[in-house]
Amino acid sequence: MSIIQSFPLVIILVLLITAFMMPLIKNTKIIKGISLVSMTSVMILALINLDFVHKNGEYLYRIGHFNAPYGIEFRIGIIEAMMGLLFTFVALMIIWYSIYSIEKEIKQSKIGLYYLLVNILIGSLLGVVYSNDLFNCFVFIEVGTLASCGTIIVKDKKENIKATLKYLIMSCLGSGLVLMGIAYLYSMTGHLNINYIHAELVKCYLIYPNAVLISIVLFIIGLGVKSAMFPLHNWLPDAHSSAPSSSSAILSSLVLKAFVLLLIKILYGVFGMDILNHFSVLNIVLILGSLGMIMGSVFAIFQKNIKRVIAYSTVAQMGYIFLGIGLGTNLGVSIAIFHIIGHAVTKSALFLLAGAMIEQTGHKSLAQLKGIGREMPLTLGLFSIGALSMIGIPVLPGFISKWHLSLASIAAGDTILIVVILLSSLLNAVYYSPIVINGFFGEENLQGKVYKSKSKPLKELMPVIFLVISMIYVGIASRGIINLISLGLM
Amino acid sequence: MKIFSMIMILFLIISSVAVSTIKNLLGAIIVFMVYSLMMTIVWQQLNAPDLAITEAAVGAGITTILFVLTLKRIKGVRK
Amino acid sequence: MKKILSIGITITLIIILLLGVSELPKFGQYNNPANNEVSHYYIEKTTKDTGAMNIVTGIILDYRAFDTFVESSVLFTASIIVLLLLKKEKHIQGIDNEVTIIESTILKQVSKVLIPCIQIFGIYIIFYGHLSPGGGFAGGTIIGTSFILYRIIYGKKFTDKTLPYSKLITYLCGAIMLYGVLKGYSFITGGNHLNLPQPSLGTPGSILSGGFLLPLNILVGLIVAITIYFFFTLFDGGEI
Amino acid sequence: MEGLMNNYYETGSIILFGIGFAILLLHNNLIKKIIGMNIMDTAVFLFFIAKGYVSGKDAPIIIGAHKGVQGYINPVPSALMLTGIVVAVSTTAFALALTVRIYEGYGSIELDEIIKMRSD
Repeated sequence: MSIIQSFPLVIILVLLITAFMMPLIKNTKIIKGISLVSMTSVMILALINLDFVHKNGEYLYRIGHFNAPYGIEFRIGIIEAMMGLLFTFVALMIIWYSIYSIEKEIKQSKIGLYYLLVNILIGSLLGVVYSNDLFNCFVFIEVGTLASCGTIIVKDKKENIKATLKYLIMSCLGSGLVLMGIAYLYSMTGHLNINYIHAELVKCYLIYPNAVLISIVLFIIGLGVKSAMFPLHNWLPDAHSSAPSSSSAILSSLVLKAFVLLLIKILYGVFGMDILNHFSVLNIVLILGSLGMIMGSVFAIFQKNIKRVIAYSTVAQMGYIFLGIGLGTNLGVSIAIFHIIGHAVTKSALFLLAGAMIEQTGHKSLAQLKGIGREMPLTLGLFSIGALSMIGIPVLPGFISKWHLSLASIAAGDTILIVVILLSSLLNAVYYSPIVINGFFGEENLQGKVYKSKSKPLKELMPVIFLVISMIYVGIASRGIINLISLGLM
Repeated sequence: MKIFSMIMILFLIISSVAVSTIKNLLGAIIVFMVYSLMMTIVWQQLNAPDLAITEAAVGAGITTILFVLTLKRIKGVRK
Repeated sequence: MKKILSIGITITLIIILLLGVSELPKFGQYNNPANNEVSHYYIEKTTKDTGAMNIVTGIILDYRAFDTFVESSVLFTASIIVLLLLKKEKHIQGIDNEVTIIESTILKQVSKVLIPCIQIFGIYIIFYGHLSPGGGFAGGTIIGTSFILYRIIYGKKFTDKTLPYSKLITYLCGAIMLYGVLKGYSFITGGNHLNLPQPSLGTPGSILSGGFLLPLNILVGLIVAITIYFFFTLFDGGEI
Repeated sequence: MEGLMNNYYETGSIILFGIGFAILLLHNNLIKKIIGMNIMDTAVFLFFIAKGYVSGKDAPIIIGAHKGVQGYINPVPSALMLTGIVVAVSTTAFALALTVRIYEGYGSIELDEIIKMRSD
């Protein structure tokens, strides 16, 4: 038993206990320092853990003194370890960015509580990713939901409260459905541990065909609400666009992803391919995913507020992930997970940059942000790299996931999906390119704008630059990452 | 036992429908409290005393207090 | 129109879910899949493993203690968010806008007897949590309720002095941190199979038994009581 | 139909779940919505607890001598739902606090009116 095996648990404990410490400290600078230090140390732990898992293969880690079906356990495979690193890295960058700019969006007295909520949120998301026990996942989901609502509400404007209420109600609906699904599974198998449920379910799913099908659908809808699956996404644009920009970055790049990972874990870990094929429910996910890809982009075209455009783009990008899950092949799921990584890095950078633009100019609407390229050249430059990845330019991660998704859909025999993917890329280009083009070019846009007059200091943009660099790295190293993921899925 | 449980379940269903139909908010809250208390009895019937105690204290007690306070706050603003 | 739609949706949902229920194993049978080796293990071994006579307490504070730890952080998060939403800055001194003060000698005298009784009952439920029904959550709620009664009867000014906000939040954070540290120690030693010293289980059935169970129950009780009191004060005016 | 009569507790809890779902989804009043959420949660708890019940057995508390494995009901659902109740009350408190703030901001707790209002 190596001590490295306990690092996932240590990560969660460190995040939660530092969060509990924060209300006792009055000075906001110290709180920011604690938040940064805890997140950095946690990232290092996640990195060591990933290295360990890569060398020694996946393992189960029991929490407490009792083995699996009696106690709770974590299952740390390559994917989980990778996600641990991704989540902590992105969260660290976002916290680093927010340290300079959070005062402009949140009242001084609430900053301490904001960092507390962020720490709890990241801890709970990692709990959802690591845990191998369904009920434990549910409790972590609830903490995550409350904390993510909290990160929206700190801004304390009327529209935030409205958006949060919508989000909270939809989330509670989702949690209720998930809990009902767990209840069905428990009454059929008598277990809560994912491996044990799977072993029992394979034996008995023919005895309770309807109940199994209903529980699958309950999980898909319940987690679909939380991860903005297409027709259930209507809470997302309000919530993500009204939140402070560092919160929107966390919400859209990490929170949704944790729930999708849980859905993958439930579909492929609890039920397994045999049961899914027997009921052919994956088609629901596939159809909803492709609808989301197109409709999310279509909605995004008509938006006038830059943060709403990015928020609707999230709906479209979640569609890609659901498409990958819905294909039901090993390659499809690997690409879905790869897309989770690529999108997390890209979208957090985009939200932070949009936040920087809004902060410096005071304008939110696209019309007023024309010509921003002269005032904030570096910011818009970074933004356009992210936008290019979303549209799908080779080497960047967006292109790679689209390319492999097309390959996977050919392999699965659904060639029509290629049309959907192409159409969605085209629509992505329709709404991202005007932002970039109007920002950089066009004589009338640039009039009266002073070069670099509003640009942010370089040190405040450093975290975003790191995010963009890591995005390009994800694109370049895509082959290795995808191989690693499919190794982990085996 | 079976008949008694069924009557209790029927009561639960009726009170939940009543919550939905009653126009008066305070009335709905009181009916919900009654619902919680009946749920407590059902759980005691099902031999889950821990849960019954907690539900009586939390579900029927604290939740109702919070609802009533919220209602008071809302009426207070209107005045 | 909307009414018809709502009734339609409800009925469809109920029918779909009932289709699943009709297949599930019969209610109350001994050989249902839910009553498998896991539940048998708990029933057989809880007293030996954890020292608790109440099996449910043994499960929530030892076998599945991680759930309970996360659950306390749910409660903590909720109280922080409610604090964030409803806390108001203190009013300027001299302006007394208190409306809910009750000036009644009978009430005060009765409450002098009643409040300690409620608190003793709550403490009993917490301390006997591993032996009889109850435990930290129920007992903490009862103690929290006694604080609420105290505040209703003696008014805001008085309770602000005896139960000030800064003291309460210190206790809350301290309790939940101590909980995390105690349980984290037990999780990590258990998970890594380290043979570090563990508290002794004592004789099952006595109050001072069950290792961490009693201190954990007290901490949970403290957390719940303070959270409940916070909820009340914040909803009732928002000034702590 | 016979399956439903055998599982009358589960059937009842499913009906409650449906009613709670409808109240949560389709009522306009926020307080009613929150009550609906609570009803939905308690219905799921009832479902769980009913799954743990074994007729004729005792509550899972050892009083006096241990009665053996067959003497007690399944303690797992009780333990899980204890967690569930606390989660539910936390969510309720949060939602109610939001309701108070909504009322202070918009002067109404009817969701359709609030959505119609321009936010700024």
